[in-house]
Amino acid sequence: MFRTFGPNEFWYIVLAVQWTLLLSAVAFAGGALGGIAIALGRVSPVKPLRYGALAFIRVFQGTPLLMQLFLVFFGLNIFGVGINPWVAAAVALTLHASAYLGEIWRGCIEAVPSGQSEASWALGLGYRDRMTHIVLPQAAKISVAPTVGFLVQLIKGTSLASIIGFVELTRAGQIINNATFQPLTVFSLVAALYFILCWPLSLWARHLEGRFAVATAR
Amino acid sequence: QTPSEIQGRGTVNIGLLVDFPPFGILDEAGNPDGYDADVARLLAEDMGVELNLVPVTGPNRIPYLVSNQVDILVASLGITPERAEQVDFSDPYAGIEIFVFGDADLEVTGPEGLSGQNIAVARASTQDTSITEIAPDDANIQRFDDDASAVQALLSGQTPLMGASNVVISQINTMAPDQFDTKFSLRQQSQAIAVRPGSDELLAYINDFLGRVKEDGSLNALHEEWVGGPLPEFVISGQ
Amino acid sequence: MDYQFNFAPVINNFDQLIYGALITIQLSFGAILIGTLIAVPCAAAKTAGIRPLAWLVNIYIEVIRNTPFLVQIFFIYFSLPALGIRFDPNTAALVALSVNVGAYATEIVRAGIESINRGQVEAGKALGLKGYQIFRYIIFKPAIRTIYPALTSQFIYLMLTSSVVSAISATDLAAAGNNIQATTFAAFEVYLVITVMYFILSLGFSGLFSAIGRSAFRYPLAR
Amino acid sequence: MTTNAEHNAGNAAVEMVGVDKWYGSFHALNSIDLTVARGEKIVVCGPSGSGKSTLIRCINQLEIVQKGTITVDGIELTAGAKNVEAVRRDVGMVFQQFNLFPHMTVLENCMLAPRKVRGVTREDAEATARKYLERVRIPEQADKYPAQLSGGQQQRVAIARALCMNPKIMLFDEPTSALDPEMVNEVLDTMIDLAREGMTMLVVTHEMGFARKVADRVIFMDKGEIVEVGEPESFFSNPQNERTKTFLGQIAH
Amino acid sequence: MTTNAEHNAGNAAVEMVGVDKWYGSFHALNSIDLTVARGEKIVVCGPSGSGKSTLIRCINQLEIVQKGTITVDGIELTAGAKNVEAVRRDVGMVFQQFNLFPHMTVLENCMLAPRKVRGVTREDAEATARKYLERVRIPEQADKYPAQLSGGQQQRVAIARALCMNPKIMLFDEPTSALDPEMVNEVLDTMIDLAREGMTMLVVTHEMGFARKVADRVIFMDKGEIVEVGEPESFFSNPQNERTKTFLGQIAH
Ligand SMILES: Nc1ncnc2c1ncn2[C@@H]1O[C@H](COP(=O)(O)OP(=O)(O)OP(=O)(O)O)[C@@H](O)[C@H]1O
Ligand SMILES: Nc1ncnc2c1ncn2[C@@H]1O[C@H](COP(=O)(O)OP(=O)(O)OP(=O)(O)O)[C@@H](O)[C@H]1O
Ligand SMILES: [Mg+2]
Ligand SMILES: [Mg+2]
Repeated sequence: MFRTFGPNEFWYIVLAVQWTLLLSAVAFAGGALGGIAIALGRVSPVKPLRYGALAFIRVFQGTPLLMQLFLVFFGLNIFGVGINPWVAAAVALTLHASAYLGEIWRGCIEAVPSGQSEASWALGLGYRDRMTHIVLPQAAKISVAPTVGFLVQLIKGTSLASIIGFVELTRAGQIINNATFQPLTVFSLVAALYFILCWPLSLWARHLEGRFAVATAR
Repeated sequence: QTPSEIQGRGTVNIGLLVDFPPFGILDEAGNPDGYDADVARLLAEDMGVELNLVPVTGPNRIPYLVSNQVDILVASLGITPERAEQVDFSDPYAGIEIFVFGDADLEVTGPEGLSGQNIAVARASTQDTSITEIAPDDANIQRFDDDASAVQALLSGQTPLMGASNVVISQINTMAPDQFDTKFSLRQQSQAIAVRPGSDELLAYINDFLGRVKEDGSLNALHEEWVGGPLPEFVISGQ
Repeated sequence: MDYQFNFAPVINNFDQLIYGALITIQLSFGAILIGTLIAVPCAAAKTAGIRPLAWLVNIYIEVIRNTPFLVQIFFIYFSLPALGIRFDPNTAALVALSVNVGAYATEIVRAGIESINRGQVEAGKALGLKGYQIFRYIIFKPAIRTIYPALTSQFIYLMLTSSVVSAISATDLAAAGNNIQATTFAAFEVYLVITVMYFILSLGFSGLFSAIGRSAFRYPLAR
Repeated sequence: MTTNAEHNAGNAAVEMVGVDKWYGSFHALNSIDLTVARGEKIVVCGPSGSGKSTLIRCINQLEIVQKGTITVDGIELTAGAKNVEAVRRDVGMVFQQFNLFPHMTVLENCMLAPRKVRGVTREDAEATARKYLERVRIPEQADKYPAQLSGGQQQRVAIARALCMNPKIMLFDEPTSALDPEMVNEVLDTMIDLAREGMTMLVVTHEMGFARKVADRVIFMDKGEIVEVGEPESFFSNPQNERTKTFLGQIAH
Repeated sequence: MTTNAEHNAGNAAVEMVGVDKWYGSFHALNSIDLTVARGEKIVVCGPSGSGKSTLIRCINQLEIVQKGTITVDGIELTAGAKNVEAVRRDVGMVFQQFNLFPHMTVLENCMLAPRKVRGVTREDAEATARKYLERVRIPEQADKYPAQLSGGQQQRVAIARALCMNPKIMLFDEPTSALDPEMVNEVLDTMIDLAREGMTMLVVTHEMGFARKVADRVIFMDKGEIVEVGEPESFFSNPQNERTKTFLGQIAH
């Protein structure tokens, strides 16, 4: 049953990147929707919304992603959805991403000068118009760099889905390692693949940050 | 759950491990394979339904079953009283004997020899429970998420000993001949197919199926193919 | 929802959870300490622009920050023995956590150093202080103060990350939970309690850090 | 020229009665009474922190007062949120920092509120916007972004943007003090034009030349109170209050 | 009073010969020759960007020059790192932005360098620090933190801190220009005291009153060059150079 590490094993690991990417994409899409809701809640004039959003952030930033994965994984069962690593990983990562993106985007919304909101009020614009036409477009610009930065964290976070049995990059590495017993090769390859995914994003985020700093310095 | 229900649906969902060679593995194309997979195929064929193999892991296989994600587990599940409270077991379809296994130059002949040693086991496996029972207080049992990690710990020299089945042992011996040897036997473990509690009709069907395939030698053929030997006597006679 | 909650297994094994939590605390504080000891000189080397050193520090930071912790810890525990480097699980966990937090903290501390007004350095030079004295007596404390919030949230994040080390059989809080879960099958209940325990730990950490911050940085800031 | 006594509430553009405003424990406005007639131009001056901005920001409820009543164009402001929106539609405001929307062109800046608040069609909004950009003498800048304009041009866009809502009253909070000296006059000229056309205006400014030229009344504030009110002639040449005298002495240099 | 010609290198506190300094391609100091006698007080003035700060920062090597020699108290600066440290110990500097260490009390600010650089004991360092805090007339502030002091008090601490190293020469770079007007005099008075005691001083300042009172010579710089040097009397009343004239005209308002 033992195999040596050959091209098949190599490609098995490399192709698992697609699952890491897919999971990251799903989590990011879900996190973006959740994050915008959380961010708007945090800056909402309605007190219960503010506190609700704050509590959400506190809980999800105050507990390990791994535990969130386990809880969702085994908790889905209780709500009769059944245990499915795909659903569990997607839900847990979405909640996780919502909390972090929500907090990041709240900062960006608050970074839009208050004069912009005042001008909108003075023109008689309501909450919706002020947010959609004035505040959010400007916050979006500021948010690109930290959002890309968070994407790196999210991609790395998907590795934890391996612990609940989801076969993505890390899990693929484990499976091959269990069959070949060449951990140095296997985990070097896995680490290298993550690095190839994440590093360009990190560089891009830093580049955007620098450009933004220049733009605001003027 | 009854056989007719499953037959009405036309598909049976069977959970199995994919990281437990040679019982459950992934073939080169990444599909489940191994002894368990072949037994599952045999069973599905017998029932006349489509087979849907669902990969599960050691820690989550029982939750999978009880939460209706799979109908049947053919997942190298060893029969234990604790598990019997959660699931209903069929007659044995496979069996392993588990040993303390490790570095050839280490002299260990019984539980007292574990004193002061690191022993790798898969968390909550039969090895884990039996070693935990017999090991002296100062033995250090290191629990990993799966068997493979424990083997890895032994091979990488992180622990000198591990709890392992005869199957795993024979594989390690082909990998690294003469480096390790068997220290002492812990217990014989029969593995059974599991269904949700109360699925008596289904269980009866499976037992009948097992009786037939044991009788006609097809189960033994699979065992020869995958594990490299005939079905152990305690499996054939075990009820 | 016909699920019967059963917290008895958790309550019966609570001593294991407490023991695991203590290991988590030890691992976290150990890693914070070692990570800081890594970060400060690395950040100093980077800001001082000492060429080959700054390069090495950069490689270290980029590799750690762009690979998952889980892969790092597998690498350290399973792969390093092939090179003759061998740690027991808890030590491996400590090493991995320290190396990990060291990389993040380096970037944070560097930002702190760079935030210090050049005038402070010049005043130190003008008084005849040497390079390392300027760093030690003039830059260090104000730099740490500016980045203290970022640094401490990184530390809390580290504590939460440490839940992954059970994968190499370290005996932290998550491992204690996994063990109880694996024998009692009360998975949801076990993880719920553990999650609450982690939450309490993170509240405790943040309370502790802000108390330390208050007593360490008593000097007033310019208006 | 009119004096305070002549204004009655009926045709008043703004009426403030017994208005008090606190920020926490800080008393920012202290029992303010003020009536502004339709078409009247008022200049507000006073030392920094005296409450000038607070005063005019209360008129369109950018600040909420704790005591007293404010009536704008016959609508009682303190009576509810509906009224606040109604009033904001009718009161234009120009800020010291312009507060143009940087991600929209000049034209889009001017068209946004009419379309979203008044529901005007795109064509009508554009026609109105172009008309007012003409009026502030920068029709050719319509498709530029704010960052591409000089400070004086930006402030004129801000004025045009407010005018596009057809306001009955215009508020100006130090509209020229963030401008380089050479641009101050182009903005003041625009405001003078506006005053000539009969717009009701409240202007916080220290441009005394402007005050002399267009103000019906000059209001001097200090420590949250209206200390002195007068017609510009007498206000500048013969201030009554000690604080006014010191202040005028300082800014006259 | 002395003139430039009378100073010879032997007893000079500072001697700069043919000093040139570039920032990249920007020529910040252009063949500067300057000799400062022991005990002499020099005031440096000139328009912004003319190189005043650069000039005095070269004296304690906060800026490194590309050409020429600088000798301070007989020590040739450009000859090596050891010399730089020796010189910095003997040259005190006071910055426009004070640059006090915010995390140390006033006393600790004053004690740091004597203890770490000169190896003085804690007790001696404290005694010296208290002596100089007395001298700059803020002994009672010893245990406060910089952020708790007014600008004038902070600058006096900065002077005391420099004095605690017993420097032979004091450099001041616009020591009063970051201060509120009411605090300027308290700092100037401290500097006048110091001048009376015979300290060698180079002061970049536009406080012409101070220059008249204490300067032996006033140096006017423009575009990196020393354009005019003179005794204060003649320098102010009868400047020779055109640029000096314009400049004095501007700051005299
Ligand atoms: N949001 C706020 N919170 C607390 N205090 C405030 C707030 N806004 C203004 N103040 C205080 O209220 C007082 C009046 O402020 P206001 O802005 O009306 O003064 P001003 O006359 O416009 O001064 P300036 O000429 O500087 O613009 C000031 O002392 C200010 O500090
Ligand atoms: N680090 C630097 N890099 C590049 N150019 C510099 C640097 N420091 C100073 N300069 C330039 O050198 C010239 C002289 O600077 P310096 O600070 O000596 O002028 P200054 O006379 O002190 O002016 P100010 O009155 O504004 O302080 C200026 O034009 C400045 O822009
Ligand atoms: Mg104001
Ligand atoms: Mg200067």
